[in-house]
Amino acid sequence: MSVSVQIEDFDIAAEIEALTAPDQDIGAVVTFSGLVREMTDAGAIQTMELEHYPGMTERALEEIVEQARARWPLNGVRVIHRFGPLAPGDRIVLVIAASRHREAAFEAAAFLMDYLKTKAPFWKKEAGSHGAAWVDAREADDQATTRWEQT
Amino acid sequence: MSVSVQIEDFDIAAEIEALTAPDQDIGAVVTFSGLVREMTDAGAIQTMELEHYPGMTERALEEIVEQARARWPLNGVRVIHRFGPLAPGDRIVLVIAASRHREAAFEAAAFLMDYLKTKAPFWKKEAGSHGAAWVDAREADDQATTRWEQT
Amino acid sequence: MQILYFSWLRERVGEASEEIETQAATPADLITELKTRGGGHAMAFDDISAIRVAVDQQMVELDHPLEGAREVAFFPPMTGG
Amino acid sequence: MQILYFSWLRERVGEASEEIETQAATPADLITELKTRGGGHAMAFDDISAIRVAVDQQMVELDHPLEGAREVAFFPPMTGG
Repeated sequence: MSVSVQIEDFDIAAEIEALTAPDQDIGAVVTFSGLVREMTDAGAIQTMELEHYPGMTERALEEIVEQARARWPLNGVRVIHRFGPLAPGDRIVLVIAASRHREAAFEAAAFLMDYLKTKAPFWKKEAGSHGAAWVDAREADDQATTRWEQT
Repeated sequence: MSVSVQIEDFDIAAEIEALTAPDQDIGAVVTFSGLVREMTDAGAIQTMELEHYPGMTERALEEIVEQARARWPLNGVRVIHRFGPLAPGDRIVLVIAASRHREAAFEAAAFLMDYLKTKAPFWKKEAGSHGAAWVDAREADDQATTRWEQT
Repeated sequence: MQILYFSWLRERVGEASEEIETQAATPADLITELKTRGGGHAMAFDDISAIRVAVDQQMVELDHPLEGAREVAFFPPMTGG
Repeated sequence: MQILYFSWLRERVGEASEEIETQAATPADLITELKTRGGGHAMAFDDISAIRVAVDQQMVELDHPLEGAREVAFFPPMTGG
């Protein structure tokens, strides 16, 4: 149950607690949460619609988690990604990496986010007074993924 | 109020909420929480006592936060460090970095932890059935601090 | 073969999925075939460099063999996270 | 001048702080002077490489001038976080 794809919001504190409570050997917990930003290059948005590819999404996320587990000594990993309609300030994604020491937890969390950005089948459509448009993929995200392939 | 040094536990979700609620321009929130590990090189511990240098601690943490703010475009930063008696599983430290994009949030949070480890006047004493001993500083922590001085 | 479309490909094609009979050997061949169909297919597949493809829910290149494939999905680069 | 001790330096010296009159020019000089005092001072300052010093709550080197200093703290390398 390390991966969830859901419409509902999530509770960061409860997720950390569930991951860390059973294991007294965890010394470091890193979380990343992604939020919907109000201002985009095109202007202020009112809503964001997150589309995904049911089935492949879960599979892709589980694969990314397996890769992180193979690279770092992790005591726990959790990935939650929402889909459906969202508004500015809403939580989109949560990644948690728990390890004995902070280096592994930080690196694994950053890796999970970089891979998730370019390998998990989600697409964002933003809508505001200026109209609605699909979000373009960021060049920076491709580069962020590539750096893990070189090291 | 970005730095607190306290005996009391903290509520990660409430801290994230307080930092992010007023600002719709935050897209990325990275948290680090440090926990007391039960198993150490010397054996299982029952308690950890965290001593600090009142006055200098707050000043050192505020200086570290200022350095992070100067290096990355941060919408919010929060550092909480506990002192006093702790037990395995207890939270020790919380660092939160919030920014528009994830790169700045991840790097700032890692920087804050690296600097805090070697520049904030805290000392840990662990006690278990094998006796009590002050924790030795890790060589790896010095190296982790140094890497930020080279870049 | 089940064909799926996501994001603006779905909007341009005008449907989220369609069931087709095809002998296409690769996704590239399949695209050539799909472009001859009516609706928004031609417009959807206009810029091939903007299109990613998954065969049976695994990302592949456009020249990947389609033999035995049951589900082929077309979509733009992902923007999750 | 207020002298503070933390961690095992505090335990070895046997007290957390002491008020002293001194003409020491640097923390290194001050250590030499403190080692001549009774109690655990000599043992506390035995290995100088393990000792860090802060003057008026700022980390400094052992040869930093003490002129005008009101508070000098001695402690081992920090282990917080």
